[in-house]
Amino acid sequence: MTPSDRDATGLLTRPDHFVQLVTPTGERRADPEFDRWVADVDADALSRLYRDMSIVRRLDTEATALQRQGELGLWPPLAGQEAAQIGSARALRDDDFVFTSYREHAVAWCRGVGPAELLTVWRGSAASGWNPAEHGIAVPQIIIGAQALHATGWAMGAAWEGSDAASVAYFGDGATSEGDVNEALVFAASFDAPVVFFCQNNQWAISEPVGLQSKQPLARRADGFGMPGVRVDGNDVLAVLAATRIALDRARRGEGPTLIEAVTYRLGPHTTADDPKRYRTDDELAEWRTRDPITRLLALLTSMGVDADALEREVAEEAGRAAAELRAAVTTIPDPEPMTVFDHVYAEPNSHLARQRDHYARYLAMFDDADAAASGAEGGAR
Amino acid sequence: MTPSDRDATGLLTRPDHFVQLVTPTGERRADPEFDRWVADVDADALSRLYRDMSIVRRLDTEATALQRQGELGLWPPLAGQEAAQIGSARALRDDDFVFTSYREHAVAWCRGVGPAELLTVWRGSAASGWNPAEHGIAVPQIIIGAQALHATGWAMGAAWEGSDAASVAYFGDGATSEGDVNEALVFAASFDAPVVFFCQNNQWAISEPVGLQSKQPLARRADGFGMPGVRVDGNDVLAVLAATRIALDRARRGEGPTLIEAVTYRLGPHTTADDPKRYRTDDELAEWRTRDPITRLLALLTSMGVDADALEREVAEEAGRAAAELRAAVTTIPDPEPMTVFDHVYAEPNSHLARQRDHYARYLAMFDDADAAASGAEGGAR
Amino acid sequence: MTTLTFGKALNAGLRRALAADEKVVLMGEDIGSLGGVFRVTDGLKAEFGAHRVVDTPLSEAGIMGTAVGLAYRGFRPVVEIQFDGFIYPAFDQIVAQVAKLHYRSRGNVRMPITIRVPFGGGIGAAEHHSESPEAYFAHTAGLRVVACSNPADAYVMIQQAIASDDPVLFFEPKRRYHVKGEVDESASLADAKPMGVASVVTPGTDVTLVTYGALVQTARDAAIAAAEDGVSVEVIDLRSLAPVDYATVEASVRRTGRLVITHEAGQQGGVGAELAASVTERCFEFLEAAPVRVTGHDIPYPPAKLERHHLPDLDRILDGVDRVLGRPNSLSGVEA
Amino acid sequence: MTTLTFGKALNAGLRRALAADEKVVLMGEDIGSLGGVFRVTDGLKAEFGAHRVVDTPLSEAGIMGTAVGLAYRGFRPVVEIQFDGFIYPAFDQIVAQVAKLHYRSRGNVRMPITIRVPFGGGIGAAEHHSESPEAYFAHTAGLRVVACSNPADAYVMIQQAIASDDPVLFFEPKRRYHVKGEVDESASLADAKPMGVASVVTPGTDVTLVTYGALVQTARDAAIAAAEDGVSVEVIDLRSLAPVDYATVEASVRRTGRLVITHEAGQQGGVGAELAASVTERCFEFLEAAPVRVTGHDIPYPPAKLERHHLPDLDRILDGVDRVLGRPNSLSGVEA
Ligand SMILES: Cc1ncc(C[n+]2csc(CCOP(=O)(O)OP(=O)(O)O)c2C)c(N)n1
Ligand SMILES: Cc1ncc(C[n+]2csc(CCOP(=O)(O)OP(=O)(O)O)c2C)c(N)n1
Ligand SMILES: [Mg+2]
Ligand SMILES: [Mg+2]
Repeated sequence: MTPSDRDATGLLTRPDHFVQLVTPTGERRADPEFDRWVADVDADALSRLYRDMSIVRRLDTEATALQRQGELGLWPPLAGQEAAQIGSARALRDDDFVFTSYREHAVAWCRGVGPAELLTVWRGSAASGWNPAEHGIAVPQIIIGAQALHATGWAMGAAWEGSDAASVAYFGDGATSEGDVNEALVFAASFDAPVVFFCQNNQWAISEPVGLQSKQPLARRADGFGMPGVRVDGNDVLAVLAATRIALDRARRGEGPTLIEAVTYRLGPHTTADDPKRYRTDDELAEWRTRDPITRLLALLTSMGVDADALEREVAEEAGRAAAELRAAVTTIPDPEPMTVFDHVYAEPNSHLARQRDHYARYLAMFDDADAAASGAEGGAR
Repeated sequence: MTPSDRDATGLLTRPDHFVQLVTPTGERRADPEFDRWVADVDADALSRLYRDMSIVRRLDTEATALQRQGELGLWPPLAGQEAAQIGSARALRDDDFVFTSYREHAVAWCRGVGPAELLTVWRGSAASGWNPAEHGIAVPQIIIGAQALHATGWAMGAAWEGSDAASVAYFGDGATSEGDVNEALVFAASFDAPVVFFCQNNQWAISEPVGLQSKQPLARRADGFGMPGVRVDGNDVLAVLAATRIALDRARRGEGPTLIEAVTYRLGPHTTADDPKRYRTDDELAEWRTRDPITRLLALLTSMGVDADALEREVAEEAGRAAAELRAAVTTIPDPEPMTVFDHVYAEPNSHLARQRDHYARYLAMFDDADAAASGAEGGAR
Repeated sequence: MTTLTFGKALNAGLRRALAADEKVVLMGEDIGSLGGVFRVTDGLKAEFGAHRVVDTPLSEAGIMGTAVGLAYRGFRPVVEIQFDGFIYPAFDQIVAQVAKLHYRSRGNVRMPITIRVPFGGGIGAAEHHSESPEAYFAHTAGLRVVACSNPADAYVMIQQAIASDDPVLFFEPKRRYHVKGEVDESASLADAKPMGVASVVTPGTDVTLVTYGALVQTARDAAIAAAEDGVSVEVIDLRSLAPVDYATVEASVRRTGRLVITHEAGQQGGVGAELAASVTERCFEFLEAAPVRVTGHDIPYPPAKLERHHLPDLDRILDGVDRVLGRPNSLSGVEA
Repeated sequence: MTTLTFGKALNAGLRRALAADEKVVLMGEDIGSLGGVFRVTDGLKAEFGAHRVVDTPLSEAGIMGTAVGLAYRGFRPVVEIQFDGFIYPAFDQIVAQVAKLHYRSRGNVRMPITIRVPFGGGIGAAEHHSESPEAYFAHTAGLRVVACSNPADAYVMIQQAIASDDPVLFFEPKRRYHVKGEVDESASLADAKPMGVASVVTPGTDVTLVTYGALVQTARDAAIAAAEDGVSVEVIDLRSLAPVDYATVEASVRRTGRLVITHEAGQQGGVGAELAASVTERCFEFLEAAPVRVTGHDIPYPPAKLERHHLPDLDRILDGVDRVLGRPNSLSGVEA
């Protein structure tokens, strides 16, 4: 196999090749195969991507702050992965469907998920924050890798219905070790399912380096399952956009699944409960900061003649407003009513749960009675 | 990557290449990489392999007959896969350890498992027929793919202990779709475990053709997991022997796992409960019969000047004796005593089970009492 | 009325469900060309095509996980698990996804997935082919669990399960697949008894005997034998294991004051434990004796030649009846 | 005696087990450099090396399956499942392999595998981080299931579990990891109370209150509150869920005549179901009332802000005590 081995869509089938269209210092590198997929992405479009990325980073910082202040129970920061998430999600159509893990806030944002919807689950106020059907994105998935199969099944169904919609499964480098992800590759290949497997290799699975999960570039996993694998600079939004468009195009044309490995880095902790200092060096972090996806895009825009200062200012302002909105939204999320704990376990009436619900209602009513008896006294039934 | 890309051991890392040292008509084909691994295999050694294969085929036929006659509950025939099983198992050392599926009777035979030991489980007389520690082979595994992880764990342990013993995981083409097998590849690569993954691609998983499980040669799965994959003619005992020796050598030298795909064919039904006519054609079967592993080896021996007729006669006689022994052995397998149903659930005393056991003993005793009372009358307590 | 085997009744029910709703898809290993190892899906692929009756790669988690994705897209997948013992690789997808997604999505995503499981022993099979895993699922909130015991119920209940907007574990007693019975293929689903309602299959007055699946027939036979002994046993076929139709069970126990439960699964934490505990809670004042359980032992399913020493049979059930009645029995004189 | 947190007591127990037997290996996700997300294995990799304290790839089935292979080779693997909700991908390897291999090999292969599972809720966690899956394993023949409730027990029981030749599901109440207690690090294992024996942690005469794990402390608090109300509650920490130490439980119930069981897991088919059924079988004549269960609801574990409406707490336990005593309670006047 030679480096020019590409399939009909121009997608690299040599996954060790690392596709980069914009260097860390913001230079545009020509790529004979990928360029045509982003030929329409002019300075305006790039500015919009810059805007997206800047805003989601600001939102991420704000959410982390909200967690530190006790407004959220937990937050898994996305900082560093903006290009991977925005570049891929902006390639999607409304009728496509996305199945994510827990860190893809930027993807949710692209799908139109609002601030309160986004924070609900992390605040612990409800089991989920949005209606998947409304936004074309499933509820977040914490069981590592499970969603890869869901995306595959959805795509199989879409194809059977004759639709040209596609699904995307987002998962991490660690997830590639779970059976579910591998089985998803098997099923997707077998049924030519229109699904894009989008792996954000952010180098770490909590404290475990990607080298513990695999000795090969993860994209190389694809070939053995019978699909193209492509490895892109996940901090290069243009390369990510191109790769995702290529993969989606393949999917829509009935050519089946693609595995994309977006090589990126988690700049923050795994979640707000994590302390990355225990397992990685400051040097490593510093090194990755030089490959920041946002500054590189701004550099590219500057080189294209865009007034970077103005853009930066403008977007910073907008991001500030979005952050304020997020902060405001968190307090609008209603605390759940006690009895809602029983809602939605089943879609149909269930005699056992109805009885249990009734008993708990009676239990709670005791306190009301007691409260009433004590005319407003603190505490419970006793 | 070019066709001459080979790793240090001379193992092909281009898994689409189909290694064959003996053609279906019995011609020896030179292979610059593999030949030296079987340089010692002279006519005598080949005759012994011929003997092995002929005997296990005869035993397999006999076991099928025993099942038809009601002596066994079930039998999964190995016919057609003799070269794959004998060629690989004869490469092993005594201190290696084998984890098989349910069809590897020839492997068990090579490990010194006796006829009664072999049939016990298929007769339904006991949960297993042999002591794994005694023969270096685990109890058969019916849960598809589970044993691949066991072999990997065993190999990790062997390496940690500083031993140069290796393990082999046998599984089928269908098994490659199960999460467990893929996870085994992940773990084995990650820990450089001295394990050989030996996949017998016999073209079918019950009624499902291998094409439903994978669009690629299965050996090609290896590379993405970070290990060499090799595809051999599984009906060519010499090629199988060579490939397994190469893989074992790699393992012993601490270079980690290898995936071998032995391309072969199940000539018989999936099990004695199966009717392959429902899902495959006579033509396909006829085609594969021309690639029979045993006749090809006899042809090779003939071309080497061995008196094939004499060998055939001699081995047929021996096989006949082995079959008679098998038939005799089946009736020596004791029917289990009722109360043994409780044996070996736990290694240590268990109060709950002891009580349940006691209650059942009392229950059974009622019948003895009743029998005694009726002085030998048929039937139970009532 | 047609006379059909259990297996053919299921086949007829599946055919009707496939015809009634194009969102119904069957998935599983060997269910297409082969028609399933028990032939329950025989002919359905030929009739409805490879996108409605889908042979899948060999992976239970894969089947279940893709079924979840299909449900996300509005399909009603009917999944076949080839044998009871092969459901465990799919356990995570069942308990963490199928069972929970309606709750986790606040009712926005429905999981109308039917999981067909041939279950139980008595067929002299190899390891992992005779399991009774129903208690795992009955303990899992978000699932419904049913077991059918005869062709007529099988035909109706499989359609009800598929029509249910909740996920249903559908247990089929494999050793009864060849039993024949009358099936009314013309009856409308709307008139059928809901699958959540239990059936009193043998009326009686002295002892309530509750069971499901393959043991329903054994229990009925036991009731006949007991009657010869002057004991009137009421046999209830539970049909739904989660939720349980306690109205029917309670009404019976209030009359009889005595409850025997029998199932093939082990005793410890089996479905019978919940039944005994719940009935005791609800009917304590009516109970003349502690509920008695006649179950498989708490052992891995034994080899074929020992399975008759594991599975409850007519004699063991009658011994249980004797125990609940305080008549001479295997534990007479034993300290509780 | 040293004062240690629950987590540090486990750490000390693991250290001692690692030092005592070189065949003991710890395996899990993030247990090495990070010392586990709860720091239970903190420092052990540095002390014993990467072949004794093994960070594994991210796959629970992988961990469990390789542990089986290690056991085949004579190792005693101690597996950490990071959170309760992540045990299900390993379910097949646990129930079909770990639990059964001793039986399937006729005693020739031992599976001395300890499976550590931080379990239960009350920490305001995200989905899948607060599960109580113990009943699944208590229903599985071939496994032993224990839960510890305090640092002293944790220290001893983890060593006992590792020393056991049977596989042990070892449940650690994660919300108690930071609770401190006295631990006797010098005591010999041989003198310690066997892990199969229950503890009467608060003696009493009116009601027997049985629980395990995190709720032991809540139950003790409830006993104190009840005492103020003139009710004497005997609290039993079950410690072993399979097998259950019925000798201790029965002795208590025979004295009190009244049993309350509480656990975080759902009621339907929970460990409490078996306890209620078994105690009823064994002590029917002594029971003044039906055993009462105070459990989590039969729902998926709810979001953090609702968990206090799911988990049994002091008030709910006291209401259960009132129910079993026939004192005014939440269900007063409700038809059973
Ligand atoms: C089945 C399962 N096992 C373990 C965990 C605990 N866990 C949460 S995140 C994580 C690491 C995931 O790493 P990766 O897939 O690389 O995604 P990332 O967090 O880097 O985005 C682990 C082990 C889990 N959520 N699910
Ligand atoms: C987990 C699991 N699922 C399903 C089965 C049922 N089953 C038994 S053999 C088999 C096909 C296996 O095919 P393959 O792996 O190619 O091995 P072969 O039988 O061809 O040797 C299936 C589906 C099983 N034993 N275990
Ligand atoms: Mg990662
Ligand atoms: Mg096969």
